[in-house]
Amino acid sequence: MSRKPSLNIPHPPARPGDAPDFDYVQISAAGAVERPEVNSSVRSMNHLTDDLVRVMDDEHAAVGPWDPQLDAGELQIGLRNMLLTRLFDAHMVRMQRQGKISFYMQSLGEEAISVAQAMALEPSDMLFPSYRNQGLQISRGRNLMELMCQCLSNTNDMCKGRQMPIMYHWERGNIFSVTGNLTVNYPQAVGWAMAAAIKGEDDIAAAWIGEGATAEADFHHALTFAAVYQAPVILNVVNNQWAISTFQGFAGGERRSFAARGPGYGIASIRVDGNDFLAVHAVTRWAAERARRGIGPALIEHVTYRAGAHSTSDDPSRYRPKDEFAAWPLGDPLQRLQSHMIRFHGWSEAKHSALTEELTDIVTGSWEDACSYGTMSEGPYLDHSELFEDVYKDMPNHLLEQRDELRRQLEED
Amino acid sequence: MSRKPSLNIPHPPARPGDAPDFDYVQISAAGAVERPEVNSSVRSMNHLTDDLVRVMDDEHAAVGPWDPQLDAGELQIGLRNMLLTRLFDAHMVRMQRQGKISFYMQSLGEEAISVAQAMALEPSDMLFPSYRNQGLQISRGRNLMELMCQCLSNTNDMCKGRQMPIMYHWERGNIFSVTGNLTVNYPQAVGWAMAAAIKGEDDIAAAWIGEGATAEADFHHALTFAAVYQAPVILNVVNNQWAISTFQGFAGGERRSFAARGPGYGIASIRVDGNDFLAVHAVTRWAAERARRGIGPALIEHVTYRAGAHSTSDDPSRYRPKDEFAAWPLGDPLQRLQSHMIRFHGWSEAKHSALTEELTDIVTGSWEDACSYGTMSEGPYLDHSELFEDVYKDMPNHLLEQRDELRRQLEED
Amino acid sequence: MPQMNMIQALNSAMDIMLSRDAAVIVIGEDVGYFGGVFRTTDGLQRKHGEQRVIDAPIAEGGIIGAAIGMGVNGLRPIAEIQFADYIYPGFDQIASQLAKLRYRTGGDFTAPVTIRTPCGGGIRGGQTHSQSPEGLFTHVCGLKVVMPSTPYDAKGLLISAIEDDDPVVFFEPKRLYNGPFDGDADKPAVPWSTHPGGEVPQDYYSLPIGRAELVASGEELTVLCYGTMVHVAQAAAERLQIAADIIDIRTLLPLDVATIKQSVEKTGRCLIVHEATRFSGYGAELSATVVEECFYSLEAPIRRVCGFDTPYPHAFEWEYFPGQKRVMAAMQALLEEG
Amino acid sequence: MPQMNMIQALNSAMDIMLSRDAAVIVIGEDVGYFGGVFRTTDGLQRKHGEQRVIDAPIAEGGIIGAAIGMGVNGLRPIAEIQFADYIYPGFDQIASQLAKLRYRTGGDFTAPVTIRTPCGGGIRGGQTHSQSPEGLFTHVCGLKVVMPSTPYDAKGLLISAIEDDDPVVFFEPKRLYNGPFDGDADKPAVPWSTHPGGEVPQDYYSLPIGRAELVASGEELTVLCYGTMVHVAQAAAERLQIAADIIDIRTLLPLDVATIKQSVEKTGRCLIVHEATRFSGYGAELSATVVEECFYSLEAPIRRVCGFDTPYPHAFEWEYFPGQKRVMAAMQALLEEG
Ligand SMILES: Cc1ncc(C[n+]2csc(CCOP(=O)(O)OP(=O)(O)O)c2C)c(N)n1
Ligand SMILES: Cc1ncc(C[n+]2csc(CCOP(=O)(O)OP(=O)(O)O)c2C)c(N)n1
Ligand SMILES: [Mg+2]
Ligand SMILES: [Mg+2]
Repeated sequence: MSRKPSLNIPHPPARPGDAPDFDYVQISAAGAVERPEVNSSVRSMNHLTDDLVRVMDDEHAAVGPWDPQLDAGELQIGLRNMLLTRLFDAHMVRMQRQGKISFYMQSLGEEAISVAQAMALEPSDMLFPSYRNQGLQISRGRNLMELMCQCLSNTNDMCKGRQMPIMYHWERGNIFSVTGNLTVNYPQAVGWAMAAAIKGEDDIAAAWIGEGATAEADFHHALTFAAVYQAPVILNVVNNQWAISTFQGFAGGERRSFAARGPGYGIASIRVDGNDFLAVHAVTRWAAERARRGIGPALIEHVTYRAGAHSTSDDPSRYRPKDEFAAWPLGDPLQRLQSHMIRFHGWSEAKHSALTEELTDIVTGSWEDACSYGTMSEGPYLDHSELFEDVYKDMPNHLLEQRDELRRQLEED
Repeated sequence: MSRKPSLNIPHPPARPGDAPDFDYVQISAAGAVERPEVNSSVRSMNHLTDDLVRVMDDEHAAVGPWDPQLDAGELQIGLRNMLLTRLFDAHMVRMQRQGKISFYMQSLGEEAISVAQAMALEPSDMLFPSYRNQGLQISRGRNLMELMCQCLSNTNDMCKGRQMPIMYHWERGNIFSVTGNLTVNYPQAVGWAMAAAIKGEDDIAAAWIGEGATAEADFHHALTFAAVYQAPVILNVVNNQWAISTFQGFAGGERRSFAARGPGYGIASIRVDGNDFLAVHAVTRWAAERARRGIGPALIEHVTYRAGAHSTSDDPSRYRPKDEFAAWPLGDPLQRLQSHMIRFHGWSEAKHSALTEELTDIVTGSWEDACSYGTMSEGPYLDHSELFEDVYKDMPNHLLEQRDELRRQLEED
Repeated sequence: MPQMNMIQALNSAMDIMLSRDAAVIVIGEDVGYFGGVFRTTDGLQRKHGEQRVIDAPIAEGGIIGAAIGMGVNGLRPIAEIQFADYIYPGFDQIASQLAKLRYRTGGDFTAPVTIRTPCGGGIRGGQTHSQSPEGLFTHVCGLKVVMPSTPYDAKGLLISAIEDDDPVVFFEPKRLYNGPFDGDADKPAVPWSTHPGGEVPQDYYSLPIGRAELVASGEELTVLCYGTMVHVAQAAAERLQIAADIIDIRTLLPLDVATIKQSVEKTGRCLIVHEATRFSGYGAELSATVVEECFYSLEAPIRRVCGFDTPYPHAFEWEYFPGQKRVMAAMQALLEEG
Repeated sequence: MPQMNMIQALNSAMDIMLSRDAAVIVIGEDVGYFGGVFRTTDGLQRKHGEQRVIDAPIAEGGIIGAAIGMGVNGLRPIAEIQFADYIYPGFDQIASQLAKLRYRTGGDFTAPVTIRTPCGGGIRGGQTHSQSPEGLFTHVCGLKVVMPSTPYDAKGLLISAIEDDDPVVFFEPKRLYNGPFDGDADKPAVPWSTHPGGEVPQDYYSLPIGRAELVASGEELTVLCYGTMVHVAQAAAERLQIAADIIDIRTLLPLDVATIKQSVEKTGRCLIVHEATRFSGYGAELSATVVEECFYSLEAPIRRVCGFDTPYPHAFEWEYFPGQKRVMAAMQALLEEG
């Protein structure tokens, strides 16, 4: 025996006070990774779980086989939705600090993932988001005011006051409900896709979780069921390096990428630069075509960085260097797309400023509209009987009694 | 869209009435698979999850780098324990048919796995068996009579009448308790190994499940924890092609081996001919050395065939051809080792018959001894108060009362 | 009227619903080609196809999770958990997801999943094939919980469960699959053809969820029970010649309080019987409800006869099982009290 | 005597046990470097090392499963589940494995695991950060279930739980972490330094598991409660000037029946209060026990004030929470009845 046994404990490369160090992130050159035909065998694309699909190079040019060849109009939509997501987030974080909402989770630095993926999928595809995918809602054209009403738990809240902020859903928009329980949406998305296949419909499903959440049982359930039934589903892992205070090594990222989990099940799996709008779009379109044509499910790992706190309840300065995001080798997804568009698609700083102004107005206007449906401190308020609705389709006797009990009590007040 | 979507449903190659067909089983030639150094990188041994480590060739010779070079004495111990396991199983199945025990599960055709692995591990290594690993008990020298007493739930039952037959454990022999719940032992074994590492001890843990059980959550939990903490553990998957009535394709074996699940976590993984005593021994010794030296955990898939019914409650003729075992390309593990020993180690049919006779006597003698501690129809019986012991270390009031209630009731009778 | 045992009745319910509604599918371990380890789904895959009667990987959490997604996509899945003892790996998907989906989405998303699972002891299954975990599920709001005691009820209630737009956990007392077991294991087994509950219409019918049934009626005592214990309680009352209201709760959640109240107000004495362990079991809720609703009618304490608070032991199965003797003793004690 | 809030008291208990017994380890999500999302394990990794205060992958089932294996190998793991709402993925390992290991092995194998988990509402956590699932665990024989209501009890009971050779599920009412919350959310928060239960010895001490505590005493009424509700019930009784026995159950399983019996026999009236949903909640077991033990002393029905049978709703938190008003109304009704 060479050494006394001890537990291996993963360590992030830098803690508060240390200089950020992202040497561990394996990065391929833009354009360097080959793009297999969608019907290629899973065995032939193992390398895609180590490589990193990237399209935009250091000069902001789109290069290589994964360039999705989007036109300027499409890019502007993407940029607009990313920017709107960021402004929306910033506003909501401010509102939380001011005590106007109880809680918030921003997606700062990860906007490209939701926005590019929503664009690359069909509107009838069903999305099973995590709590950091507000960009999906925004890209599918959700009225911001409705999201804000949810965060306010007011009379226009689609959740009828029953959920914490950000636990949105959008039935008509084909976006499933966010839940506080990690990873549970994964097998649900697979089941949804199985049902599509059973019914002979060619809609596909997509689901999102964080890299930390891959450790949960439902990750394995989802991959197993997707593989066995070849369900038309895209399973996304957003590897933003952190799960609250724990570094991605605690989910098993120290030795292997998260994409690497897929091939062992026979699932096509790709690691992509999550801050490269074009790469995310291309990879998603590839996986969607694969799933839709019945060739099989796909697992996509998006390599990105959680630029903000985990939530408004979190203080990341306790566990990581303050300036990590600035050192993040894959940059800021919004700036990168902006630079690309300025150089190649007639975008400009001036247009960007104008857009920022326009979107800021939309955000603040939406907030005002939302508040007209009620805030935490001022009504109108939801009727208390909403507390008892929707536990069941029809209210059973014991809930009728409890509702009446509460009503009597409130009338006494 | 080329076709109307539909669910992929795995199909076994043959159903009752069909000719057996094992073309799907990927087999390497004996001696053909390279043996990496134990401290090789996991990445360098990916091929071991597709290849099949085999040592005994068609002429019963031990060939290639995985030959464990066991001497004749060791081989005789192995043969003896395999044969004893088979005779024990056969006896117990008969006893179940005669109504002497309520239930039984045999390991027919899979004896090499438990026996070779027990021999390749240290006695202080902790084993977390499934319900088809009686060979572990036998190889560690367990008195058969004690196993039989468990199956009889009699006064000498180590489980004190509380468990169905075959749910053995052996504390002094470092064999953990078999449980009816699939896969739960997997993270427990990892936790045991983590504790060994924390304490600075160099014992390792090993656990066994069937290929069907890999679909359970605890498979993923175990692999994740083993990978993150680099726990000194060997995780065995016994792929005997069937999980009750479902073919291994329903656990995800249609596209990938079960060993292939490991490398995605960064875990060294090997596929081995589970009916080749020498190969199983060699692979286990390799994995044990790796784990014990702190290099990392290992996953071993043993390719074998469940030659008997799932349990005495099962009737496999409903779902698979009756003659599949005869067509199984990896043969009978006992016959193969016997042939090897006859050809190379001075073993003979005569010696084998004598051994069979000796062991048969041991089995029947043990059964008689076991019955002296009580049978289902004749006492002595366990005291009824055992029903209430060991729920807690000390019996709380409500159980004391329930015990007294039962006692009063039985006294009235 | 055709005779069916409980397995045939359940099979018939699924067969009819698979035929009537293209959205109905069945998924579970060994339910497809093989027809289930208890043969409850026998023949259904042959008749309705592999896309609708689906063998599953051995992952109860995955089965429930996938069933929820199917439900969201318009199907009406019947998920079988092979033994109730193995439902726990699916507990999170059931309690956190299935039960709360309608509520948390303001009614926008729902998953009308039926979970069928065999429960209870009496088949020498030991602690991992004998459990009665129904009480746990009755503490999860958003679920409905059902347990039939006859083939007739099993078919009618299972059809209702499948048609119900809320999730239903449907427990099948496996000791009743083949006959109306009254707790006496020494007696030769009795087939369902000897029992009126074994007369089961061939065609579609449904029974309301939320309604208990008075299976025997009398003035002296009320017995609240369900599943196997209905037959044990009836046998005990007959042996003692007690005139008892025996109420088969049938649907544990929502609970039919009115039927219970009416009876206890009449008899003033109440015995609760279930096979599940006693502490914090469903009997506790029944007792609490009776005290709240009928306190002034009670002439004696409410008594519970339940499984002991230990795992289900293989060798002591009949000591553990709350059989006729324990029920009779409690009945007698109750009648003498107060 | 030093003042501690409940977080500090729990931290002190773990710190002391890590120091006294090399077999004690802590494992859970974010418990190590960060010190826990509620900071309950703050500083423990720095002091006791990474091999003993261990950050875990986000897999509650894996955490419990690994803890069981560690327990079998001679350690005494304290496993933290970040919120009780997230304990369900570990339910199978808890109910099927941890609780039954000693029994099924005839005492040969045991795993002395303590599972700590914050429960309860009142912090705007909505339905996935507010649940009180303790009742479920009290229906699992082989477990012990504890919930303290003060820092003093929290430390003494957690030390006992860690030392206990049986598995203990230890619920921490998170609304009490920083102060003795009496249900009135409009009032400014009160720190533990204002409450005698905030006086906590620096050193080792333990409190017996299986013993309830009479926290106020009176002749008119018995209130059975635990966790946050102890403070709500006390405030309600004070506001109504009712002379009530207020019993803090503290250890839900095993239950201290003697203390309850003594009180209800004296008062003849019993109110049960908990934050968990009512149907099949732990209050049902309390009610059933009281009826069985004290029937002839009861002058009025037993009443329960509990969380409504709905998920915990974000916007209606204070309508949902069983606060002083609902408790007072029930107290008054009970005193007028019978
Ligand atoms: C089942 C469950 N366990 C624990 C938590 C608490 N929790 C919420 S978010 C989180 C970290 C998740 O990290 P990751 O999956 O990487 O997603 P990210 O927040 O980085 O987007 C944890 C532990 C939870 N919500 N659900
Ligand atoms: C959690 C759980 N689910 C279901 C079962 C029922 N069951 C017992 S054995 C078995 C098949 C297991 O097959 P496999 O893992 O391949 O092992 P083998 O029997 O082939 O050795 C099933 C489904 C169980 N025991 N536990
Ligand atoms: Mg993350
Ligand atoms: Mg198998």
